[in-house]
Amino acid sequence: MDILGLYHYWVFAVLLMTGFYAIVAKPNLIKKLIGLSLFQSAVFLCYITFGKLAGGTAPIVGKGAELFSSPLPQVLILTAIVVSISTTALGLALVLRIKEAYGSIEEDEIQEQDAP
Amino acid sequence: MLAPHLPMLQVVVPLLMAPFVVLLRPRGLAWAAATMASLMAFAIAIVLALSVVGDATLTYRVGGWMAPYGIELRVDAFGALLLLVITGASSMALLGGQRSLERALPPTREPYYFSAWLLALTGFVGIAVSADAFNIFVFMEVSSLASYVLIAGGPDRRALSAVFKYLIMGTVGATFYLVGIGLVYMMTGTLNLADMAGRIEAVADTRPMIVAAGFITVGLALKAAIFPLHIWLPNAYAYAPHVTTAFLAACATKVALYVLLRFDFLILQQHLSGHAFQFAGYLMPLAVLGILVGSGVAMFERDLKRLLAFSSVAQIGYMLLGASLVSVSGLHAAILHMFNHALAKGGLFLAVAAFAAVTSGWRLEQIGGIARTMPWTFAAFVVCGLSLIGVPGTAGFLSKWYLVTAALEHGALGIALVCVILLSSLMAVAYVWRMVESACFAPDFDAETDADSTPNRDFAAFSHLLPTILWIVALANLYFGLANALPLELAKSAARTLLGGLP
Amino acid sequence: MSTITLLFSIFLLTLLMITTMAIVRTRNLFVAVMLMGIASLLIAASFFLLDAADVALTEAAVGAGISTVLFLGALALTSERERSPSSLPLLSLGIVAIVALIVIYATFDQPPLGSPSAPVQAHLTPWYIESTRELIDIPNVVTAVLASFRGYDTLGEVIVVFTAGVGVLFLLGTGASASAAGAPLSEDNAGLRHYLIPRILGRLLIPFILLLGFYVQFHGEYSPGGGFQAGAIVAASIILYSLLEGEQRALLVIPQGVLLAMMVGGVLLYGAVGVAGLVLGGNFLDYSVLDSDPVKGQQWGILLIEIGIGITVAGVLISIFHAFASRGAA
Amino acid sequence: MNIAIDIASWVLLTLGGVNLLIGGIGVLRMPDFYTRMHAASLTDSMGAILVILGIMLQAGLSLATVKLGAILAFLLLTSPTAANALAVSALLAGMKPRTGDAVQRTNHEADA
Amino acid sequence: MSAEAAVLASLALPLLGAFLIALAGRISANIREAATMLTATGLALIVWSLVPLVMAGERPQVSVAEVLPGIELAFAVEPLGMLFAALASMLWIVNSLYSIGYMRGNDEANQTRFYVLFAVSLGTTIGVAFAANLFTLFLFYEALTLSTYPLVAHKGDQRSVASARVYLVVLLSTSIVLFLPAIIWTYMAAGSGEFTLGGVLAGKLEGAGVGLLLLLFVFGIGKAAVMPVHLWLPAAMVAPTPVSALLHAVAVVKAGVFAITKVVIYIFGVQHLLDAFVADLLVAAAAFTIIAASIVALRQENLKRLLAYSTVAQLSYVVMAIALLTPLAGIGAAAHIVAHAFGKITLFFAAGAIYTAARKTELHELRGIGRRMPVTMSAFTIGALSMIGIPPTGGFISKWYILAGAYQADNMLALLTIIASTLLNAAYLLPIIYMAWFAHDETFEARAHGEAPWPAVLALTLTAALTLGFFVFHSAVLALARQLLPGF
Repeated sequence: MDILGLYHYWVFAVLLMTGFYAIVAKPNLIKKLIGLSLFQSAVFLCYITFGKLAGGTAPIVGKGAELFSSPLPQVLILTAIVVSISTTALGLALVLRIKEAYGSIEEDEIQEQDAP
Repeated sequence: MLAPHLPMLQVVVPLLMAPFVVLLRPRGLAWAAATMASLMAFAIAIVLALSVVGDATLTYRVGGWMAPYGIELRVDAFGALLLLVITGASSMALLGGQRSLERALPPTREPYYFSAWLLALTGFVGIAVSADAFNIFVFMEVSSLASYVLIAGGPDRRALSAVFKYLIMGTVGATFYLVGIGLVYMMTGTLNLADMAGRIEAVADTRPMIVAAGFITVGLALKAAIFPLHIWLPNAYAYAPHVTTAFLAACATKVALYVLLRFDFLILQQHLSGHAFQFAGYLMPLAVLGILVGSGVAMFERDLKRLLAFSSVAQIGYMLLGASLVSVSGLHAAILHMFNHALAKGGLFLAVAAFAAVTSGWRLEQIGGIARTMPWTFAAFVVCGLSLIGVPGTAGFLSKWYLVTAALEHGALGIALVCVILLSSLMAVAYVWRMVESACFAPDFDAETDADSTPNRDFAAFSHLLPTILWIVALANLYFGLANALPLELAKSAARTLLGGLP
Repeated sequence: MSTITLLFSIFLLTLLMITTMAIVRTRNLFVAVMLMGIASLLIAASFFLLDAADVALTEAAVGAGISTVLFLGALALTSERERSPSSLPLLSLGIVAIVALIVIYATFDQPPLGSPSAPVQAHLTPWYIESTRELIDIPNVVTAVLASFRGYDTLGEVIVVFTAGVGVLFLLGTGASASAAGAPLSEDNAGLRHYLIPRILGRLLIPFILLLGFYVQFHGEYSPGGGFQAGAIVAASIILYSLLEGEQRALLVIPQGVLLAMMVGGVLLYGAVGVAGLVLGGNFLDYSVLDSDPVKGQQWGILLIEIGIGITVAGVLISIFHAFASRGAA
Repeated sequence: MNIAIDIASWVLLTLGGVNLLIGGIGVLRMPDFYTRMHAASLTDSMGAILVILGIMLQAGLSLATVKLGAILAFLLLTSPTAANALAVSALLAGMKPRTGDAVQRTNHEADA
Repeated sequence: MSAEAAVLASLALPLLGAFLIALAGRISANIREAATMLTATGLALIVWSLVPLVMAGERPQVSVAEVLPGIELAFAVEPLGMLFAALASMLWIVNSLYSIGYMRGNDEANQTRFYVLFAVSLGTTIGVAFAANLFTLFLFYEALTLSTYPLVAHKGDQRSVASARVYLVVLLSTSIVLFLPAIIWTYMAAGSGEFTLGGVLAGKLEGAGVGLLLLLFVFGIGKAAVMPVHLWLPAAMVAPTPVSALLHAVAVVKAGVFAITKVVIYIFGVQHLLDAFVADLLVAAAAFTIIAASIVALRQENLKRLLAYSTVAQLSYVVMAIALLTPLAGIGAAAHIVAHAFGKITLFFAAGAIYTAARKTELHELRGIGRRMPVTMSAFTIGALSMIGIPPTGGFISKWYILAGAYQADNMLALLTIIASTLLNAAYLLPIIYMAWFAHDETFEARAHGEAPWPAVLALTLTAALTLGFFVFHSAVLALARQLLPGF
């Protein structure tokens, strides 16, 4: 059971949870969005690690190399990256509107203003 | 000529209309185009539903590639029923909501709103039709982003903070789902649902599979607002524009529940030993808690829309309860309740949209005397309320009937479940009647005295389209209460396919 | 995977972990955004080491480039410092630790990194590589899978970008409406106009960046690249131009109407290619019917939809930037 | 013959590495903004040149060398400009460079 | 017109009438009243046209829609249903006449809504009468609750809304929590809820289950007002008198008792219950209700609440008679449904007339009212006598048969209860009659008042005549009741 082989997945786990912690614990809305994008980029790392083949090269045929890493996870992650950036862009637009409406982007201050 | 391409056209029609709608600047044109697209999608859904009756399933290979390699669409009974719910809710909400939307949105931003509406419709329909795990994730993101935009459209500033919370929890849920299918992909090597089901047996070590099942269930529970993870739902539905809530309340959470059931029953339960017991063990207490807490809070809620939102949490608990019985009759009840609840809740929120045109707000004391000023709308509101409670003769009653019969098959546990169901339908009677009573007998509420409400008693703004739509929904509630061959048949064959494994 | 590159990637990933911890801990949001740029670069590097060239390019262009610009744009309009401390840190730390342990617990049964026996390598990959050479005959398998085999995913994903664009324009209003379109070009305050050196150099560099963008766009079949990366690079160059020359002039170069047309046009182009496949007798998004020779048809299809993606992504990212920038000016 | 090239490239690479290291330490040690800027720009210019030349020697006459040349040209153009823009905006933002007399004056003010 | 068409017509007519009344209401009050009377008489004619057919032994059957596989919306006319429907439709005519007088007399608000809902309630009552299976019965049973709720909350003031809420909560909760599970249990155990002679559950449900299911049914059907679930009836007295008269004396309460009777005869089957010895539970519950309700009636000050508690007691007579499971008691139960209907509706009409004419509701105000309102008070007296069961009135017939039935089943508890309750009836009714006729009239000259408006008085006399008439011409009712016998 070579530790080195699984190291990538442990980094994935740590990254996932750092992002998740930022989302859960940090009241600042922008810090939450940063945590969210970290959370998603951890998943990208996990997918790409699936696709890696020992001794393989990037799946571009024709350069003489025979062993290729799997292209499928890479395609999925191309899509996921753009999904992540779209969500971040929308989140930031919301943060701007919240800043204009409430004058603050700290979650607890917003809740105070909302409490009836 | 188009028949074989119908599953694809179901998604392509709203998808290609959405960008087109953004360009339609003149007022009202965007709404017309969106409604036309939604009605076309509804027509396709009906044709699909009719062609699927009798355990047939339609498959479609996108791009012409074979199943596990390319992406495949699959419409079975369960999918067809959900398609009917989604497109129906969207068409009714759009048809009825023009006037109320015109008041809620600034004219320059109307095309964007309707484009987002069509994108949400595309997302939901895309999920219902797709048979590829990652494809479901992509369309789940499309529908989520679009519904954030729809909810944030309203004049109320509290909608913004509610949508932000929904965005965070929704994205976390979707990413959990992504991690789940990632682990399953790693162990089975495929993304196609049918292929995945076939290959799970061969997987020797079950640890990643159990963790994957955990991630998928938690992720989809977040999206489906199942009990402990439903915190985003009440605010998001309460402060959104009324028409958005009418649309999303009827189908947003059901789509996530649909994916959860398909994943769990078709793939995980068939091949992971003991998973059926795990699924029932974890989700049944959550369902029961969801029912009791949802109805309980709804009984004491002052804000009309938050009250209905909490009742949605309870109704989702019903569906989950039916599903967690892990029997054909249980599933049958859950799926049927998806259909009936969409009818009832969609009608109620449309009625709230009609009331809001005249009343100054939607707290209970603000809708006093509405029964006299708008008798027809109020009557439809009562009919939909009765269907929510499950009074016989309405659609809600049938799903309650099947749920109780399904529960009774489980002996002592069944009796307890029946008591929960009956207790919560009593609570439903309580909160529906609180609304009806304050609407009928509370003294006429004059807006001047209430500080923060905005008096907008402009009768002129009140179009006659909304009451007619409302009555169509109310009559549908009654019709499907007495003669509901189509949804019944679809739900039954859906339950059989889910438990019988992939055909 | 030779041990040296494995060690190097482990070094990179450890660095990454430290950077993310730093991001979460700092109270100054500006520092956090900068660190995010670094983290995204580290991830792009480790992607490259894991043989994912396309993804590395995208992560660099989109992750490091565009998202940093967006975050800075948002920070400019809100506060740079995080005021209140984290709420109930210990409880959330506990939950997070538990979930992390669960994930690590799951990793023990997983096939180790790069093992050839893993199902991922055995099941679909050989077919994709084989049929790309035979049916589509382009070197970059990733572009083939992205555009043709799983073209429907990519269509969905272009729709996600389009939704984000519609959403941001809906929430923040279009750039043009906010700043008075007709106002005379005020020379003094726009951009870094009185910074001589950056403007000169910018004027020199922007054409080359655009050239690189188009290269990546049209060379996607042969080397890593494609619609998304190209769109991001083109958007980066336009954003650089508007930073240097001021937002009004950038709007003059690409007015709001054109941006909207780009957003809508790209998606409709993609949809049109799909529908063309439908009309010509194949299934939706089946490119082999586009031309007499199916292989040529596939190549045509891929080329066209890559252009569609490029246009949409560029249009969306630039209009999002304008929406953020105009919010500041208004 | 290629041993000589290898040795040359190794020398260049190690020199470049050392340069980068010095730059890094410089950023940490320097007291205020402008001095740190100076240390950072050191790595950008000298360090980059040495490292890339070393790699070009390794790659020999091939397309990669041309690409490396383009990267080198790009780096040489952009990093000084970035440093300049950073410095000018810092000055505009009102950050005072810590000149010699400034040190006494701040002490003086502190006493006053 | 074939029998099946007549059954459907009798269901559709009231709803159509309601629509007509709503339209007529917009034009003018007189047309609306005319429309009500027209619908009432039309319904009575259709329903009565079925009587000879049923007397001849025909059982018209019609199925409307197949709601669930194996469960359909179906109607069948059998003797008890015929009896109940005929009674309700006939008394609706009289009640409409009375309401015209009462409504005009008290110039109540939004009368159109009142008449429309009245017609709808009657339609659902006919639906309950003709239901062919448990599902249809439950459907119309719930519809009856919902359509009578607005009638109870007619005045719209705080008090009526509060008591209407009690009315609704008790009825809806008992039906959802007890009646619905009982139905589902029956469908599960017997496979079908069709009303078949000899009982559906015979042989399919044994042991304690039968007793539990019977109790579920009895307490589930809140409308029969067996003791713990009777609270809604006094609360409903806040409604205008025509509502209390027809609905809470004839239609709604009888629907409850009628449902229990059908369940006992057609679901359990008399023979099956006899073997299971659970009927005694029912007798005990009914007996307790009779005694307790009569005692509470003694202490009542308000006239209408007194009549309400007397109704609770009288209803349990029918329940007890059925629970005795003997042929004579069965006939007695059917006769009592009719006798009590005539008697109680007369009493309520009288109470309403007194309220309209003199605005008096409390007993102590009724001193010497006989001299001022001779016709009303004489009708009141006839009604009271019928309640007690003194010969010239219909009440005597039904009590006689119930006593005979009790003797036939030699059930001592039943015998004692009937005798004791007769005494109690006399105790709380005779003082009112004595006070009305012989006590000194203390009302001041200024507030002298005569009789109530003529339509009310006319309706009063009609029902009083019917009470007396039933004593003489009870053969038709008994013939119908005898057709139930094969069930015993």
